[in-house]
Amino acid sequence: MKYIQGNYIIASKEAIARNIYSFTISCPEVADIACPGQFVHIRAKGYTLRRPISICGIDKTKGTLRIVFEIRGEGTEEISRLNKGDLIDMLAPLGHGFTVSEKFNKVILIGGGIGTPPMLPLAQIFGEKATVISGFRNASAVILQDDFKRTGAEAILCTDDGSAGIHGFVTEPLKKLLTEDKPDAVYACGPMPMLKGIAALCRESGVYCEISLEERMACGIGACLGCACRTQRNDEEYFAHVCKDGPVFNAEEVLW
Amino acid sequence: MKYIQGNYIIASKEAIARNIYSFTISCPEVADIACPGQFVHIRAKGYTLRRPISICGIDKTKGTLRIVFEIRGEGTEEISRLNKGDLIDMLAPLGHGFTVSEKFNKVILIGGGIGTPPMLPLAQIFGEKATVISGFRNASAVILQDDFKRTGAEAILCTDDGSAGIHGFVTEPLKKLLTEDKPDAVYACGPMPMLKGIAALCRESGVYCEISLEERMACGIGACLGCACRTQRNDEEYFAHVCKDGPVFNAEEVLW
Amino acid sequence: MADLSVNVCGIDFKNPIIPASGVFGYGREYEELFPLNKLGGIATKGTTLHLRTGNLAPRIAETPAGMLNSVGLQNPGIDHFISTELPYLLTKDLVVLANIAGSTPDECAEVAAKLDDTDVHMIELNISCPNVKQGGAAFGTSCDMAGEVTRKVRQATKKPLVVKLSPNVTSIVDIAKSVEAAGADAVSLINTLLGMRIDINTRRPILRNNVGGMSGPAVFPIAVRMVWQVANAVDIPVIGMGGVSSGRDAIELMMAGASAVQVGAAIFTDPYAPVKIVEEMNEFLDSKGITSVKDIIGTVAPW
Amino acid sequence: MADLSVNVCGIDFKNPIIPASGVFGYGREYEELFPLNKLGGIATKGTTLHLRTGNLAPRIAETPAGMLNSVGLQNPGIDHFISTELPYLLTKDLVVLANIAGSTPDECAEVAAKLDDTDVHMIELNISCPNVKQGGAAFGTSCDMAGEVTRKVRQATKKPLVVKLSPNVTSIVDIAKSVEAAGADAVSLINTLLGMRIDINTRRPILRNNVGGMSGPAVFPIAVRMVWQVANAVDIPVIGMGGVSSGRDAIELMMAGASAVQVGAAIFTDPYAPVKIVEEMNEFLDSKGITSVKDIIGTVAPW
Ligand SMILES: Cc1cc2nc3c(=O)[nH]c(=O)nc-3n(C[C@H](O)[C@H](O)[C@H](O)COP(=O)(O)OP(=O)(O)OC[C@H]3O[C@@H](n4cnc5c(N)ncnc54)[C@H](O)[C@@H]3O)c2cc1C
Ligand SMILES: Cc1cc2nc3c(=O)[nH]c(=O)nc-3n(C[C@H](O)[C@H](O)[C@H](O)COP(=O)(O)OP(=O)(O)OC[C@H]3O[C@@H](n4cnc5c(N)ncnc54)[C@H](O)[C@@H]3O)c2cc1C
Ligand SMILES: Cc1cc2nc3c(=O)[nH]c(=O)nc-3n(C[C@H](O)[C@H](O)[C@H](O)COP(=O)(O)O)c2cc1C
Ligand SMILES: Cc1cc2nc3c(=O)[nH]c(=O)nc-3n(C[C@H](O)[C@H](O)[C@H](O)COP(=O)(O)O)c2cc1C
Ligand code: FES
Ligand code: FES
Repeated sequence: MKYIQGNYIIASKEAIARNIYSFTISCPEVADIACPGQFVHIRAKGYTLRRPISICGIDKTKGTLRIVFEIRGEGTEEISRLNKGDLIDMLAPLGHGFTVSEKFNKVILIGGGIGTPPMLPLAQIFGEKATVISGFRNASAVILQDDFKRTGAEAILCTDDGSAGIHGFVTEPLKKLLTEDKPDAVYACGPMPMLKGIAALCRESGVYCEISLEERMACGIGACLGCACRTQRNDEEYFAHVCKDGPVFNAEEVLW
Repeated sequence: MKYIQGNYIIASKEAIARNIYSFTISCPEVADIACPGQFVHIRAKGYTLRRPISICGIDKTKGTLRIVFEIRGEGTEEISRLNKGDLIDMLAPLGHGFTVSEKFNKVILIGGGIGTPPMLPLAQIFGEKATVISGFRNASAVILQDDFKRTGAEAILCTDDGSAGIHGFVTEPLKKLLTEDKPDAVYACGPMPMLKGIAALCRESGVYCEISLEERMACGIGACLGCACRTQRNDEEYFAHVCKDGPVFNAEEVLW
Repeated sequence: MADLSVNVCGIDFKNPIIPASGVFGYGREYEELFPLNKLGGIATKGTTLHLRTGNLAPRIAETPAGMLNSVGLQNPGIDHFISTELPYLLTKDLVVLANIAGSTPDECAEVAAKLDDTDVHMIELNISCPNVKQGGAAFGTSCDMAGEVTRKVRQATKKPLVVKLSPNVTSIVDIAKSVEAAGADAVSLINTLLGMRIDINTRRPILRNNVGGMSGPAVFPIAVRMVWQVANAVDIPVIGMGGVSSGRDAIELMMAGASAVQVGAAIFTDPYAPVKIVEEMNEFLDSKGITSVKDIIGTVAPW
Repeated sequence: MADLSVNVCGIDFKNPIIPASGVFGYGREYEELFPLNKLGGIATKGTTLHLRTGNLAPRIAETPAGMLNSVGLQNPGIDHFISTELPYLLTKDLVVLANIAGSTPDECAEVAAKLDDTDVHMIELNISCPNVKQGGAAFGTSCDMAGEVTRKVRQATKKPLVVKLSPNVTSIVDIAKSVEAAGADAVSLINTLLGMRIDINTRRPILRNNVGGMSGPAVFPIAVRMVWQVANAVDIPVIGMGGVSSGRDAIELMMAGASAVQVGAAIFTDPYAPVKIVEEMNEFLDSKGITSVKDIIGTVAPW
């Protein structure tokens, strides 16, 4: 494991939906070692705790990372005030990312709402081998669909109210895919009930499933034991930590 | 008494010495009612308490106030980051200013260091009737001398180390003036030892003297009783408040 | 527009927001900015039997997200309050809580007795001022003393009696129970936490009194915890305060168990804070479809 | 370059800055960022006789200029510490304070006895953890219990014994005196203040444990006050902490009476905080021409 703290230049900033921003950050030394599923821990001026945000893009050639985040409270609002050219204070890359195997010939990536961004680096790796199912509240919350399509992956869009794509939850298309054309792995990030549903479906079908979890964090690197997550390994209950052992976990290990 | 809280546009900003800034603020409703010796109470983003800063210029026609302040700590540093066009949050005008009498034909205005700014509005009123004595640590801390000269007042400059103007304290030229050509009033603002010395000299010479005091403040308007100052009125000791009864006091009333 | 009215021991407040004692004087200074009738009530500056000059300056220091004060109960005495300040405030259409203090239980009782003949709505007995040598915190940090002074004041007045508690204690619940048993109609909390700052250049404490009372947003989590603990332990209403600076904070404190909320240091940052807090509370309630603020009191669901 | 070394009950520290227990694990994670030998010492994660899983999540909440935690002493147990973590740390050229805790005085003594056979430099006995049901704060809020647990641990070890005090008490001075009388070689303070936050949308406490310990800049003035009071009341050294986030804060706490300074929550904001604090202290001392940091300890001149 290796991570760095530094102040990096924001190379570009874009508002991609209401209250949702995309930053591209120039940080070659971080981009160099970052993997899909990891996150960055961002300092918001005036706040004691950093904010964890998933990595949504890694460009090792340009030396940039991309993050996409929603304003949820005061800290993300403060971060959203940063502009192109400003410095952003990050501790990164952090955590244990997704397991990417060359043997996987067909994978399903599932993102719910602001859980969608960490799926993009996976889509970039798997390309046509991936089917991306994204779910959002409604059409105005939809993000990243063009980005997913550009990777060559198939992109299935759902909204809770049917205002865009399929009317309903991401678990519906997933059920279909699991029966029709069993994938090698499912990767998911989003709200807990969604992840729980996905984990149950994968377990039933005997498909390997990795999920990315959220928890309130302090240190972000495994020192403070703040971000506990009940898991089991070898039949023993074990309090893992989302920042270090996760955020990505084998769905089978998580005690819900 | 009347004061207003509002967000006002900074019409101009200038660095006039190392760590010393001059702001001109567009606030017609405040300028309209402001008097020399009063102060404004400025909110610094991220800080609980406002910062009191003297009024250094009142332009009722243009509807502007001028303030000149030094970075002394975190709050003034934060305020110094504001730029032309930004909004500044002020509660103003506050306090009891200088007594200006048309009968006064000769007055002496004395400013020590960052106590010099509140003397400028008085110089503007008294013009040629005023002699301004300003004292600074050294040449690089000298401010506002051209402004004073433009008012028609005579400007005497002292520095502690002799690097500009007269070598020595403001009390030396004052002593001379008090004996040579007794003024009707002396007005002063600056560090406590200086004010104490001036008050003693004026008392000896029987010259009316007003001084502007500083104290740590919370409300700025006389409600919290935070900014106490021991004074006596009619031979009775009385805890006055710098923000409401002052900042300008009759030197005879202050119990040092 | 949600119904913001609350009732605390029989007294109706048009809304739950009350400037806290000591930050708002007797209301006159802030009246330059907004009409007092926008507020649910006012807790007046702590008043004693006789005039007090208070502590020497500096009395104010800043702290991270907060401040210290060591005013030391400067006030013109209860007779002046009754003759000059109270009649004026009583014309202003808001609940007047007369905050009182004293060096001995008897002195507190004497002040309360004087108020008993007036039209003041409530008495808030401060047994928790950290800035005076006698009385003050000494009353508020011992169950016996807290009970005794409450009992004496109780006997001196039929007015609704709110006892204001100190957070500088091992168990605020024990103190609350003891003043409840001694006849308090309500408790208010928290007063300030004892703190200190030093000027490292002069090596002098910033406050002339060396130590002072800490308040402001920094103390809010402690206020929430104490309000929650006390509200669950006593049967009388709790008036909450400590670090409230937004409508959301006020809602949080009410969910923790406060029937009304006082606002202190936030007023120094933004003099309109109490008025804005009322508006923000209303917005929150409307956005959630809650018709009366009374419906949120004490509704936190602990794990 | 000022002399930054200090000596606390016979142990030499190359500088006075020590990451506080619980924020720095056993040092490995932060070692990715800087060598541990830049620090004066390390206070290791509170360790108990047996492995503990700690409380359910969420364990962290943010507060104005601070935070709450309710980790609840998750740790791998003292045997793991002694076999795996301690030997590694002892190669790192810094003072190791083993922070220990237990549900009963005997359990604390047993942990201390195990450490007595190791090369650990000091034992920091935590009698003030607000996040566990047994022991913890219950020890630290009663003079008798604090004395008893200190006495038992004292008998179990010859190592320099630092007892860590709770700020959630009416008189921290009384507790400090009682652990001094029971044989503590030093006291460290403050642990966290008990606080609470509520999510007003869900009406649930943010922490799964409902309440948690508050730390960070918000508590700094309380730490300064308590360190000052305790340093003036006991003859043993005081290790200060609570909200320190800059070299100026560390200097202030030392002027108040601390012989060394621990840094907690500030590390979450800036992982380099302890290293920067050492540098800033040196700059301050140099700018004032003070040749040794020892010369500022307890030098505040009260009014
Ligand atoms: C590993 C990980 C990856 C994440 N990736 C993304 C992402 O790519 N895009 C995105 O928009 N959001 C992401 N989140 C959620 C994001 O961290 C929170 O929305 C954010 O911390 C909220 O901060 P705030 O200041 O807006 O809210 P506030 O409520 O003001 O925050 C208060 C405190 O609670 C914490 N907090 C609040 N909500 C959450 C949450 N859901 N998860 C963790 N901590 C929380 C904050 O970090 C802060 O410490 C991620 C969270 C984790 C743990
Ligand atoms: C009536 C009045 C008029 C003033 N006029 C001017 C002026 O025209 N130009 C100028 O540069 N300065 C002026 N000052 C001083 C100015 O208020 C302080 O320098 C400023 O408050 C320091 O804030 P800070 O954040 O830089 O320092 P910090 O030390 O970080 O401030 C901490 C706290 O202490 C208070 N404080 C610190 N020093 C002083 C002080 N000397 N007086 C009052 N409060 C203080 C701050 O307001 C704040 O509450 C005036 C003060 C008063 C009372
Ligand atoms: C300047 C100042 C003066 C105060 N004076 C009194 C007082 O006279 N009587 C009293 O009961 N509380 C007094 N308090 C305490 C407040 O009423 C309140 O309990 C405390 O400040 C916590 O609320 P806050 O964090 O909103 O400020 C005073 C507080 C401040 C800041
Ligand atoms: C996440 C976290 C975990 C902590 N765990 C412990 C612990 O195990 N043992 C202990 O004595 N103190 C523990 N503390 C308290 C700190 O050591 C310190 O006393 C307190 O945080 C005050 O310092 P600060 O304001 O610099 O954080 C913990 C604090 C935090 C924030
Ligand atoms: S946030 Fe500190 S261990 Fe995960
Ligand atoms: S600052 Fe409140 S009375 Fe002067």
